[in-house]
Amino acid sequence: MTGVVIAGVGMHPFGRFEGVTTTDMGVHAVRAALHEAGVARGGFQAAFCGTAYGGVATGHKVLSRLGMTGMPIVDVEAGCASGGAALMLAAGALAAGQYDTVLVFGTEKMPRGIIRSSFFDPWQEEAGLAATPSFFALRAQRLAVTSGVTKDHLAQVVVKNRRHGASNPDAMFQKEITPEEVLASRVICEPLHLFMLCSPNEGAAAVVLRRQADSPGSPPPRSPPHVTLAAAVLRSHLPGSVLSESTPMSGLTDDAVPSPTTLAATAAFEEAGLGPADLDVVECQDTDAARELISYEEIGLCAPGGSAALLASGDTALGGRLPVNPSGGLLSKGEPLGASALGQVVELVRQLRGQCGDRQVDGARVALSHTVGRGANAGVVILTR
Amino acid sequence: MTGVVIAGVGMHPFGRFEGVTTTDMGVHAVRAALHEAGVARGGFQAAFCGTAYGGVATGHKVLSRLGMTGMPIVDVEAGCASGGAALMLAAGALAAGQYDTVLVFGTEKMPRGIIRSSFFDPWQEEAGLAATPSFFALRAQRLAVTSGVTKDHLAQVVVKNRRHGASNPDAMFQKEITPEEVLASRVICEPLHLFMLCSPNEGAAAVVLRRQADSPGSPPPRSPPHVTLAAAVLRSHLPGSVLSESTPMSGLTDDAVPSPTTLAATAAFEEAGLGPADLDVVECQDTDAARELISYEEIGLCAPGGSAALLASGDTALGGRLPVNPSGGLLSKGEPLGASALGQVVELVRQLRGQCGDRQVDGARVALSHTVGRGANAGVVILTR
Amino acid sequence: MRTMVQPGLFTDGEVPTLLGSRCTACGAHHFPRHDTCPYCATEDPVPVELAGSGTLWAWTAVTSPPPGYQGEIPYGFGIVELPEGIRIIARLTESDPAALAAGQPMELRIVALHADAEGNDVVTYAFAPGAP
Amino acid sequence: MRTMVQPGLFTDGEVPTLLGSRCTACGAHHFPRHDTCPYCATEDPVPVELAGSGTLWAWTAVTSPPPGYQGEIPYGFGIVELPEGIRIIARLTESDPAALAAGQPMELRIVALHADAEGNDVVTYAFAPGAP
Ligand SMILES: [Zn+2]
Ligand SMILES: [Zn+2]
Repeated sequence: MTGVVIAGVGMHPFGRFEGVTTTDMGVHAVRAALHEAGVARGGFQAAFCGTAYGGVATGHKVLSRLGMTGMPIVDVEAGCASGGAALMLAAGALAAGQYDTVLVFGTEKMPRGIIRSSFFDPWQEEAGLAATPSFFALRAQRLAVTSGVTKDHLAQVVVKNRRHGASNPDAMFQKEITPEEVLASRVICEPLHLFMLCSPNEGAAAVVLRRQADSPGSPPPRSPPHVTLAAAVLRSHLPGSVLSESTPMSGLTDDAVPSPTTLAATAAFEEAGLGPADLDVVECQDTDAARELISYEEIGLCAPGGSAALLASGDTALGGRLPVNPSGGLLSKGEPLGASALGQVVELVRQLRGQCGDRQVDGARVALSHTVGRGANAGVVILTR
Repeated sequence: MTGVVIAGVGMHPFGRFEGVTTTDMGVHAVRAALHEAGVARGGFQAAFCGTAYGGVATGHKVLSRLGMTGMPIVDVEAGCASGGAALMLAAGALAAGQYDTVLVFGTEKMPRGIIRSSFFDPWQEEAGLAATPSFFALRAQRLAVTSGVTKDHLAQVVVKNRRHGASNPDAMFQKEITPEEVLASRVICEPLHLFMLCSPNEGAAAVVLRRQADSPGSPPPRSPPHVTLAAAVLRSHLPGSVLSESTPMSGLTDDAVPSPTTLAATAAFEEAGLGPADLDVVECQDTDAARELISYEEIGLCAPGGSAALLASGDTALGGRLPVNPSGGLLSKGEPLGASALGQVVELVRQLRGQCGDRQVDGARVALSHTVGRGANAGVVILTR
Repeated sequence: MRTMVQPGLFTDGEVPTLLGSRCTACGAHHFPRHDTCPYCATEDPVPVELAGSGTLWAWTAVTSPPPGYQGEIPYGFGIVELPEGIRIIARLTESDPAALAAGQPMELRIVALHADAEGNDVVTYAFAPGAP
Repeated sequence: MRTMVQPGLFTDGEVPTLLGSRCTACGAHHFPRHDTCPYCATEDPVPVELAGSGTLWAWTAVTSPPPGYQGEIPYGFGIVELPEGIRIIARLTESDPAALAAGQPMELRIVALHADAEGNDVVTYAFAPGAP
């Protein structure tokens, strides 16, 4: 346990917003989170901002607009796990007693079109090896071999998440989709069709963290049920897997190397004193449909090889034993890199408070958020109430 | 006191290095720091990488090359203070007991030519208001009013730092310069001439930090005198000054608002239980010659208005009472954003160990490093032996 | 035709003005307009038109084109203090630093930067030496 | 004339090879060459030429040009397992996923990507279906 509680959350919807700046979205989310936490100017002592494309001083611009600067403001980049990294740093500083209250937020406007990542060397681009969705496709194809995942399973992930997202006002796509529609969308890289991939987009999310010792004995009037940060862990990759998010040009035939997600999840469960069986609701990285299934196995929601069966059982759909991505996931929300991990945390805090309406997971008490991206970085956050 | 010691430092020279990548330079500096600390694979539990232009996963690329991944790796951007921010985060995590040993490094290849900062809005660029050196020039002009700083004083800062840098093998310019040469270089923005501005360039620096409790009772055989991290503080700006590094479009006529540097220095002195009078050697931000003089006043090396007199006294030159920028400063070294703050720390650690040869400050026991840049962020680090 | 470099910064009439705001809580003035006061975080500043004249507080000249700038060089660059108690970063019409002096009166002007793709003059605010 | 997309990755002779390295401490093979073993951090891997044939482990086709790519589409993209115990990310000469099968023999080829500004063929490594 980290001894840290969630004092407030806020969000700017994910989507495409012409004329709205990265700063505008951050201000919107931060203002909402501070308001919910009852925190005004001077009420927090440090701020961590996750962003990948926001540019110089992204966090400062947001806090300058709000008239709240002077404290340390750190901009953190850890790919898809940027928000998770920011949360981990904030939680650590609170646990160290450096601060009593800390603001964590992420804000992002992803460039339109195919995104050119500085990750790859020029020769990799020239040789056609900087083909990001192809790596996802290769992972999906291997999942067919190791776990019996078919195209129908991949379509089913999209159908499930889009059904969840249909009742999320913060999602980009709030409309259900049929398996036939998914499979009729064009093939990007076999076996992945267009609708099996999430859309890079725009959005912001914010969380106010407070040291438990400094929390009032009873929650303030406006405050919903207390949500505790049980763990916030970031891990990078170990070498070995040719399909690791670290995107190496080669790997070993040894398949026993744990993924960054497994490293982070294992450490997070240990920090929280909990295990996969304790979870009531999960938000996990679903950059593409196969990635959600890989996450099931890497987090330990099922045994290795069991992801297709877990999906088929209906357990991970709303109404099932362990709903995954009740927010609709990235497949419904889209993915603004710096904000996506904190968007998951916002959703889970609202789930634990029972504020999610049609997509509420009844009686949820233990929640896990998972992001992983190029680097590699994997972030796992466990929340309880 | 932070309870953290410097276990090892390493550096890749600052300059322009065709064909050498950001990763190459980072590997060079990190390898040297780990070697000095006697730390091998598995010997540190987290890594913080400062970079502004390195792109996605800069830290991961360096550690992947070294075969040292798996732990949290966080890339931090805080402009000129990126390295200071990384140090602050690392020190906080060590103090919290999260880790025993942490690697902090910065690596950077600044783009050539005029650097287009994402900080400014498009209309500011179009209107000619994104003129970075002009802001420096306005600060320099005000310094003439408040502190009697003349062009001769500005030239003298350059002469001093270039004299210091002449014996620094890691500096870009290792050649003395005369006041006449400085004043003969072309005017960029009155009163600043070309040679009064530092050059954006390339380089890397690395520091291994260790919790004191976990340090061996006596230093290991290879280890030089113990250097302790007495404080590592980051602060952002408060609104008010139109000439703040936060680069606002307007400010107040109220001049009493403390600068981010003053906020950070005050907090650092408090954390260290020390004051300006205790300092033996300082490395401070000298993006331009005037910035060094402003730093004197903001850090408290002299009273407000006293910087020209302090410079003229010779106290801040090597051999004086309180040498400032014995490394040659950014005016000799150039400025690779993500590495510059840690480059200062490397210099000061070597000064405290007595390893600096011709530019050694005799008997130095207390050292301060200062960086400040757009955002605004100011980082102040105090080291003792 | 004339087009503003950015709407909402200034008016382009016979007597131009800068569009600022004033905090009803702490009284501070802002430019450009803010929806939250940067000095006290109060969320309801009111829009105001700022004084069209002030005094020169600091100045220099830009001698090579900064990123994204397509207009002529050199041009003046400085800070003008307005009677509302604020200092404004602005272009100056005078590009010779030696021709300017601390505290001298300055007046707001709207000046052309360059022509855009449709041939319109893109205009922005600037300060010019004014009547004493 | 032919020019390599990047020197140091492969040889472009009659029998092409991939240029890798082998760690003398843990025995792992690397591609491209490393000066430090990513698996055990030992600093003295030795250069080796990797086997020119292997078996197909995973594959797909790229149907729209990724960033920075100027060659033809579609093209095959996959992973080939070499007898040294490593798996290599590579272009495949076969761009129809249905024409490939898990475990099938693959052989190294050097293939043209596009012509550069001087009219040279820029070439890179790829794997083609091989003799069984
Ligand atoms: Zn106010
Ligand atoms: Zn090895």
